[in-house]
Amino acid sequence: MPSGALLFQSLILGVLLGGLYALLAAGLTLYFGIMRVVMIAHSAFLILAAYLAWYFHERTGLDPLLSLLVTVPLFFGAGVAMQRLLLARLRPMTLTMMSVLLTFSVALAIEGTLGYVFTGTQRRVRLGYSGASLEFFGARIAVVKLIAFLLAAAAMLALYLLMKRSRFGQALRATIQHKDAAQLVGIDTDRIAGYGFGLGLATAAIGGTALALDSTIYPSLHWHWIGPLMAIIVVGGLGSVPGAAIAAMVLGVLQAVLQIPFGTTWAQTVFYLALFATLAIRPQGFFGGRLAQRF
Amino acid sequence: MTGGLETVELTKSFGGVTAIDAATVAFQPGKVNALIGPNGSGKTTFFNCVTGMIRPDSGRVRYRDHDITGRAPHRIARAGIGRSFQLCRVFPRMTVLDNLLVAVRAGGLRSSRNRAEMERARGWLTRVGIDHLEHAEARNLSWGQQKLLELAGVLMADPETILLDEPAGGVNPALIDRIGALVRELNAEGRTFLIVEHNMDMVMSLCDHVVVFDRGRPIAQGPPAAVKSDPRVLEAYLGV
Amino acid sequence: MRNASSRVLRLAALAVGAALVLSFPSLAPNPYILSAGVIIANYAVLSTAWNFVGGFTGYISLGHGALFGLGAYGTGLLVVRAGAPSFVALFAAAAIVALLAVPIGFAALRVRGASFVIVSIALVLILLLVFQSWASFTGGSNGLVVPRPFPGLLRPEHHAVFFYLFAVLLAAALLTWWLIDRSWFGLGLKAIREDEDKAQALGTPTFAYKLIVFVVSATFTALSGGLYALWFGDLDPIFQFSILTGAYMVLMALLGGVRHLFGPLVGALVVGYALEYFKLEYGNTPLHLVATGLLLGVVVLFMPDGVIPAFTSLYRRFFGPAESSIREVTAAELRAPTGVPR
Amino acid sequence: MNATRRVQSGIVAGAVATALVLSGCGADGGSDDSSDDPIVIGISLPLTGDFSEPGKGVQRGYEAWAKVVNDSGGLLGRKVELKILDDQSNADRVVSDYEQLLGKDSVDLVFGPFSTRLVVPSARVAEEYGMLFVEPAGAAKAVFEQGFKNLFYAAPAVANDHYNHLAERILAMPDGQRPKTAAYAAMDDPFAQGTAYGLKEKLEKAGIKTVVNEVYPPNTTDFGSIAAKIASSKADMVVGGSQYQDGVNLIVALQQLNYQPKLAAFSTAPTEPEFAKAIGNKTEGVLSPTGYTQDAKFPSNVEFVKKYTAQFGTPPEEDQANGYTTGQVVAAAVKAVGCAEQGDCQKKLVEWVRKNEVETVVGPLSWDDKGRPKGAHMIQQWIGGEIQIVLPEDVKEADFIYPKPKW
Repeated sequence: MPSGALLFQSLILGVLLGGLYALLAAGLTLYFGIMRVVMIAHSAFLILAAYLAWYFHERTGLDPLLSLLVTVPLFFGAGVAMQRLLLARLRPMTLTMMSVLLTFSVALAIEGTLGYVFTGTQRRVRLGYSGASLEFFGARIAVVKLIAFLLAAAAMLALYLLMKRSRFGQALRATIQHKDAAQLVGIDTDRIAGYGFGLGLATAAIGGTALALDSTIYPSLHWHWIGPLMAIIVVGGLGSVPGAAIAAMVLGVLQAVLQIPFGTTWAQTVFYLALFATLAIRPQGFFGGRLAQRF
Repeated sequence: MTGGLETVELTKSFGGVTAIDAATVAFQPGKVNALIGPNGSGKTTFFNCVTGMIRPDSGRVRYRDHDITGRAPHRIARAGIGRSFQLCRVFPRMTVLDNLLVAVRAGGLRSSRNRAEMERARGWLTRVGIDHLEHAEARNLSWGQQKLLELAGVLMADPETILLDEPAGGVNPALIDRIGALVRELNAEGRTFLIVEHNMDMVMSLCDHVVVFDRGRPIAQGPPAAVKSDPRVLEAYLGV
Repeated sequence: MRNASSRVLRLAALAVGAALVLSFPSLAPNPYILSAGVIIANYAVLSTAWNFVGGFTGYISLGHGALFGLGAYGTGLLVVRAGAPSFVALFAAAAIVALLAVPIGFAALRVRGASFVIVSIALVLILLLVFQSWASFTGGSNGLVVPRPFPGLLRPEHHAVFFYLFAVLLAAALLTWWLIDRSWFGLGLKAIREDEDKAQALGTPTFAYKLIVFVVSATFTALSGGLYALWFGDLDPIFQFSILTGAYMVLMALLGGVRHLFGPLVGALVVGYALEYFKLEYGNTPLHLVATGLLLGVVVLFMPDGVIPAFTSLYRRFFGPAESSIREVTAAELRAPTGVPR
Repeated sequence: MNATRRVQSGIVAGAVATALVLSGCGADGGSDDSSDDPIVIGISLPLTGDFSEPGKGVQRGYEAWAKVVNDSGGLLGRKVELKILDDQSNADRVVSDYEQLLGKDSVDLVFGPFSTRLVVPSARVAEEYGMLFVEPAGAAKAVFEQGFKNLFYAAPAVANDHYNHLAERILAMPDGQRPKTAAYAAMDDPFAQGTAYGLKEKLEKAGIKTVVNEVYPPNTTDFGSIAAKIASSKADMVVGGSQYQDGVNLIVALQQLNYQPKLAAFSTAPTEPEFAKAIGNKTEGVLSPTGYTQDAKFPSNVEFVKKYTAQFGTPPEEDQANGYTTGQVVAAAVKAVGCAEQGDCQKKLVEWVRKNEVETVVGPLSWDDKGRPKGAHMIQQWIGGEIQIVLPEDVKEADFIYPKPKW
């Protein structure tokens, strides 16, 4: 029987982790909403960003957070380019399937390149405040985890405002909900799709930096992330950003709590069980997202 | 002939938008029925509900006095309802002949190179007039040829009732006439038709019974002439 | 007449191919080449098995690595834990995997496209976790050692025997694929690949078809996995349940041409040889990942139909039969007033 | 249609043919062992992938050994030449690597790879080619339970015995101060688990209660929850069955939760040169078993440290030493038996190694019938920012500190 303190501690860890999951899942579900593309390379870019943050820190000795100034615009550009130069070329008929393979191949290429440049060695950013933590109602919150969480939260908020308030956001949501209709009212859906992709990769950049703060990274780490993320976006309802965010929080916390009785490895399976349950019971996902049924 | 295709209180909505709103319609068996209405009046959604492509939220679909609501599309097809798709759909990377053979009620590992069925298929190809393209891949056909191929495919399944979604969509006048003639012949052979069409000339010249849809529900039905002069129809179309 | 001559040629080519395959073990200059041959034969079976789903229905599965792993571990565990004779275990394991494939297929195939791929990948990842964590049964990360079926054999002989076993399995897979390809069932499957709604509207029971062919594919994959376990002897979750295995299957099938009987086989020969070559030349870098990635990307972007159609169309261009005439017809028709309706 | 088919089968036949031809070309005749050409030693190591760091360490050990041997005139008057392949930390590759080395390149001797995961499969290949197989890394119990006849582990002790000295020391404590509860966290890896569970068994027998017992997969990067469990259990001592980075992460996570045990022992990680920096120098009192120390007085070690440092600029660590030791063991056998090629010679080598004791940089080694070395590891402790040997008494550089100061 786990003590209340432990439960509380795990809850907090779960929330902190869930925040990061939420941000990344938001990006992943965004691509799908815009183009019906399952972006396998999302987590590979995440790791790439983490490596850049680490490398930046190693070289300059400055705080890895500063690397965001470079990576975010860089990744945005990469996203636009990727959508325009690669995904736009695929036949609409087989887009969903082929895009999976295409992004998969990108993921492999990134993993291989990282391994070639930085070797397979596990890396970790060394910060003065790595071990520091705050007292919070008897539980302890590591400073680095807190920063990572706040970073993710801020990014989510920014994304939300962008989608709800800006004209671009409206166009984006229109494209997601009904592409043809969007075109009819004069939205250049291709351009929007490109920017949407850039936006998705930007979230990967932020997530990667947050990840680098408090975690070890190695080239093949992205497989460790893509699974849970994909499960999250299905549970949340493919293409629904809020759905993904909610699912991420729920599953993140669930995982952290389940680790108490079952241990780390078994706890990870919660994502996949949720995935299979969703597809068996409610293929369109639990939190909105009408698209899933058809894709 | 009684008990053709009919719907009772059929309703389907996507998110907030109601595509079909408690539509109760009965089509005349053995006749050429038309389903017309302005864009977005729910015609295609109605088709999809009837043929099982989408499951309606409520209401019933009945065919020859059987309730077929929510049945799987292939079972509805086997019950004798064939359909074509808006912006015609064929199997692009299959030969014209195979496109037809798909519709044959046969499964298992026996060879699909069955003489009898192939002859039947050639028969339909000759009938629609693209028999010379037998071995071509469907994707190499022109738009018009694909329209004819799709029709031949539907016929290969030998349905009593045939739903055509915009058969005249985007084809040249000559071909429209050809299709019209074909429909009339087939109807004479006892097949019931339900046609969604924007080309009013075709509707008026071809159809015996017209149902007008607006905002997901029938607002008028009857013989072409009567419907044409119905004020509600004019309002729906012209928004007078 | 042209028909007859071509049949003769086809049979001749097949005979030559078969002869080459059968004589390979005796031609192989050393055990290493022989073992490489076994690996490539294994790839050939896997990609052909994958192609039952990928080629016919057009559903791209990245999760066949999981079925491969299940077949391997199933066989291994039946031998080690239940003391079953090696080849009884092999078929029993395949049967079990076939049964498991039903619920898996049910979850994966009910929804189209994206969700299918996601499930297929998730399958690999979850099985990896399970087989790692359930150490008491699977041996966890200590791995599972599968005893040799023929203890007496020296290593080279061991390789030769298994090369033939894989060859037999490959033949069986090809034969099955060929049977389905020419059957009514196969026609329905191809219709699903081309346009699932349309196929359904014409009366094809698409879900049942997809499920059946998925199970067939799973069975052959599992058999291949089982043979691999008996040949290789050491199973480790990390290497048995690897996404890469599935990726290689896809790459090989696509490269060769998914709509052709021998496509996956050709792909397996090319990719399998390329991997060995890469290992010999650039062994000490992860560049083989980059190469695999780039190759996959190129195939997807520029020849999604694979090399065989590429060659065939080339062949057609020179000795083109009737097809050309159609093109003219279409051209003529296209000039007639058309255009997408609104 | 027919055209298509004909082309297809044509292509297949062609492809098969080319594959055969190409593979044929791939084969170059093995070296015929005339006494003047070098003794080729085949090795596969994880130079990339999960085990690449220790893998490279072992590689340097091997290279250092080869240089030392060649500088002193080689073996049996023949130069030694290392043929090292990369297995990318992948079992399928490690097997085909040794397959290639033995079958294609027909090397004269083989050395083992790194990590238990890879040792077992490769040992079988060697076994089936009848080769002597001395390996620097397969320390886990499982390795010696496969019934290999030709396998020997070239280090003082198998994983489960690494903590023996520490166990004795703890059990020797008076009841008052002896820890009553212990928390264990081990990577799901045969070696790492072996070390932790070796100690666990002994302590449980003596009635020290296990309050946490966690296993985490090798790819784990987030240790928050495990640390939370350990911290909230308030165990008197924590034992980590770790490789390198996971150990660092676990310690950092524990520090984040401000957990202060009386005793903290981790395998491998604390002995790595990067360790102190990696955890922000909060290393005080951390314990770790090691099979090797640069300051050991064994004659061959003095030479090893000197020449290694000269060759690579830094003094050798445990991995390097294990590699070097492997070389020493095989060399001793070759010298004694007087031959080095595939075939019957290997049988003689195996015989010899089984019967004799070998002087190495980690001290005299001898093996039981399963190939297990009969020694134990020393215990090191971080004291004043330096890692020093504290157990066993007779070789200690500093006194064992207990209870452990805060980190």
